[in-house]
Amino acid sequence: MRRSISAAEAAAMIPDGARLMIAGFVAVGSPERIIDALVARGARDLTVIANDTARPGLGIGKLVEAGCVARAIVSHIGTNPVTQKKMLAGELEVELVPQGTLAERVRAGGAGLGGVLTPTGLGTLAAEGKQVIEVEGRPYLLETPLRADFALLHAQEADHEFNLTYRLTATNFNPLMAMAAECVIAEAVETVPVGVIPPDAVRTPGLLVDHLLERAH
Amino acid sequence: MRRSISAAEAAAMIPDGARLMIAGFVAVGSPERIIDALVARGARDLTVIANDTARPGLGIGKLVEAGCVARAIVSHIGTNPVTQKKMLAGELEVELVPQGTLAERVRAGGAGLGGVLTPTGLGTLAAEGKQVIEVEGRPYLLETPLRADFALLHAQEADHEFNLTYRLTATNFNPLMAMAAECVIAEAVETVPVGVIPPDAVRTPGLLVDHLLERAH
Amino acid sequence: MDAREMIARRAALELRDRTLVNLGIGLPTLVARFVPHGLRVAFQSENGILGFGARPPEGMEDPNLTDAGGGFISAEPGAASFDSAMSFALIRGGHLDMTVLGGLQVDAAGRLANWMVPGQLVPGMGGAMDLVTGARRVIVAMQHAARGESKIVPRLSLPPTSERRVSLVITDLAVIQPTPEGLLLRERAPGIPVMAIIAATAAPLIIPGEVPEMPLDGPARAAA
Amino acid sequence: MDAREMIARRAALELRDRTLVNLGIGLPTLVARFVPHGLRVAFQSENGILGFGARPPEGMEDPNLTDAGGGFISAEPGAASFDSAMSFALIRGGHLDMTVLGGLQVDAAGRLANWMVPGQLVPGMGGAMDLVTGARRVIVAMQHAARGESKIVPRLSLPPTSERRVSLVITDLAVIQPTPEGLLLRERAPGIPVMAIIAATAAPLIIPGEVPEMPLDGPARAAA
Repeated sequence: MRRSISAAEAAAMIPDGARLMIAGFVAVGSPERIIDALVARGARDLTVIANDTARPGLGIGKLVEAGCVARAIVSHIGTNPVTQKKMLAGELEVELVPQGTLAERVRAGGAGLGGVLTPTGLGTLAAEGKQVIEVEGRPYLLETPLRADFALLHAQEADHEFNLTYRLTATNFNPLMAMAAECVIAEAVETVPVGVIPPDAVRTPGLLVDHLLERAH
Repeated sequence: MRRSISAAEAAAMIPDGARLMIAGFVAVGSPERIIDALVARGARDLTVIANDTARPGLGIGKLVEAGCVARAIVSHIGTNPVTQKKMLAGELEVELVPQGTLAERVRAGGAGLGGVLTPTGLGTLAAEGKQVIEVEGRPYLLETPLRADFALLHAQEADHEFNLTYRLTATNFNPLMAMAAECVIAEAVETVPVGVIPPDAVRTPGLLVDHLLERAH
Repeated sequence: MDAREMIARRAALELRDRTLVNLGIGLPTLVARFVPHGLRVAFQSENGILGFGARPPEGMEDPNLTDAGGGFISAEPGAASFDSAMSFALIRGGHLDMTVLGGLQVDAAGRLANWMVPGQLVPGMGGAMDLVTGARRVIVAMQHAARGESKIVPRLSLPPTSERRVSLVITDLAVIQPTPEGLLLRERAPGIPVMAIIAATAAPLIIPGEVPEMPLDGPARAAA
Repeated sequence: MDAREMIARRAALELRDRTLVNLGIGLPTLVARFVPHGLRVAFQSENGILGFGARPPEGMEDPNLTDAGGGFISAEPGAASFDSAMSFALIRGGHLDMTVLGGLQVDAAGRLANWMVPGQLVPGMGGAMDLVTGARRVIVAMQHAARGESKIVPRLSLPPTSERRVSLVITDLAVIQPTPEGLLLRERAPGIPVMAIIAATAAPLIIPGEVPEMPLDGPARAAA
């Protein structure tokens, strides 16, 4: 059986300037407790790779409001006017990536692939500065892999060896990001004994998870 | 509720010369009933994309022995001496692909990606005739997507809308191939009502499955 | 019937039985209310579900089950959930029959702009670029004009979402099919004369001999 | 102790706690029998499981649970199963701490050949190319010679499995570490003099001042 850590311990591991992948889709499937601890410790200069920046007061939105984030690599910021304001004011650098491309870039980072060839983004601003590769007569954008120092995950169940499951649309980027970071920190709704999650239901093998947050009080 | 078909009906849909993806790993997770029906109808000139050709008398091995297969795109033929003999005799063309590359090529075919960039195979015979692409200073082989006319799958459960689950190591190429063919035909160990398989347990959504074999007698 | 409902009703007639469909946020979401009777359509939400249903009654919401806008949804029996890579493998791999998206502009080449207004509004493309590039059919459902200006223009002034030509544009005035030759006027809204559509459209239109009124209720639904 | 067991025992000392390890078919499979006491190692099989265990008793086999050679296995509590794409994402993405593979040849550059003998034996590479390219550490476990010929050669005459330099070669005579400067003789089998290893090796070896006998039982196991 492995030992869990507190949210504050997790936040203390993550230095200012770190590059984080944070799972979630408009905060659904985001690790709110780790995020709260990062805000509480006053983290600064973070690069956040995520689907979106959620809403003010919610998920990654809390990090943005608290001024923890210097750079965001995301597909969408339309749900968070604070992000838009900070971006236009030059306080926050935003790199917009098509959502499917973002998913594949994270997957490529975790799977050891050199990149992704996709038709998405050809002929748009998303193609700027990128290589176009022809395969069997058709052009594709070469999109490079993404990796991070930390992946912050929200699971439904974690067993005592940190095998994880996710629930419904809270799954989103969680299993992909679990593969693509040097250090993986997860929080889970439930903690269960080993064996409660059958092998076919494990979505992230516990060996990929470095730290699990202790049960919420 | 959708209607199932017989194995013979499935085999009749698959014309001589067709390009098939057949799931399974040394026949574990292979659709034996569809294979038997193809042998029974005397199919000819098939191209088979699969992990391996199993063993004589087992899975894809039966198709090889019966002379149904003209070409195999596989990662391994070491378990089947008949395949090796036919290959050396020039009766069967074999294209060998590294197993992980095969998996990614099938995935790329199903996911609409233009190909896969992998370090696997660089500096080996697997690199022959292939483009090398440099990404961030490191070389990768460009491996092209694979698609097929038919994917033949073996599932554990199929519900009445053809949602599929797979069991343990019988999963292997099944969910990948389900995405990468024009027509997807599955056989399942169990047939269950809609709703018995919860959304998080569905591995292949029923909308991707064109035909399901009727229950085995 | 207000303009938004009319557009949604017409778009719903493009739905086909046993297909996978993605509806964008806003107006396109309304399409789900007008599925012709007898059709079994599976709606996909790009955040990771196929076969979702309407918002559940208050008190029955699942915080782990939302649409791409973060709103609560339910799941139909037989629904499937998956991660973001699978969700976009479905979209980009040609498994999605149709997407209905809102638009800021469509041009004479049939290209759509719907993800940013430089210097003003930069929500980001979200899944729109993948949807427009990958769905088998792309339906744009939008008002014909915004602030008195035609949204159907000779050439996009806003950044394109994809270089692909969309399949159909449905507005409160007309149904327009982009073709290699240009924008073909297929249908007009009830009571709207062809000349009014031409006048309200900044891009040139190809006008066939007959331009019928757009149907708003398919035969299947009428039979219900 | 026969040569195969000795090689497997020595290879097992390379295992680390709480890591993911893939064992090739044949000799490498034996390594699982000699896991040092107290180490928790998860064995992966590339056909799609992590945390597998020994063959179950007769009558308890699961036809859906086999290793990459098609043989029946069991699963340890906490095992996880997955599809082939995930299996190789683990291998290629750097999540696999170590692979132990058999070899036909290793050359002075530390390159491994283990998947074909042109014109004679073409089993195919299976997962070997991915494993050698992707695992953090690649251990080759093989006999030092075959039919009287050294398998450690100046330059591969057989097609390479990867251009990557392997981490360690363990044979019935020696433990050899390929380095940028050449093959470094690290350990010798019990009772085998250095000169005998040099004589049995076709490739040049770098011989350090001291070449200890290979340990065959780690301290952890001895304490058990």
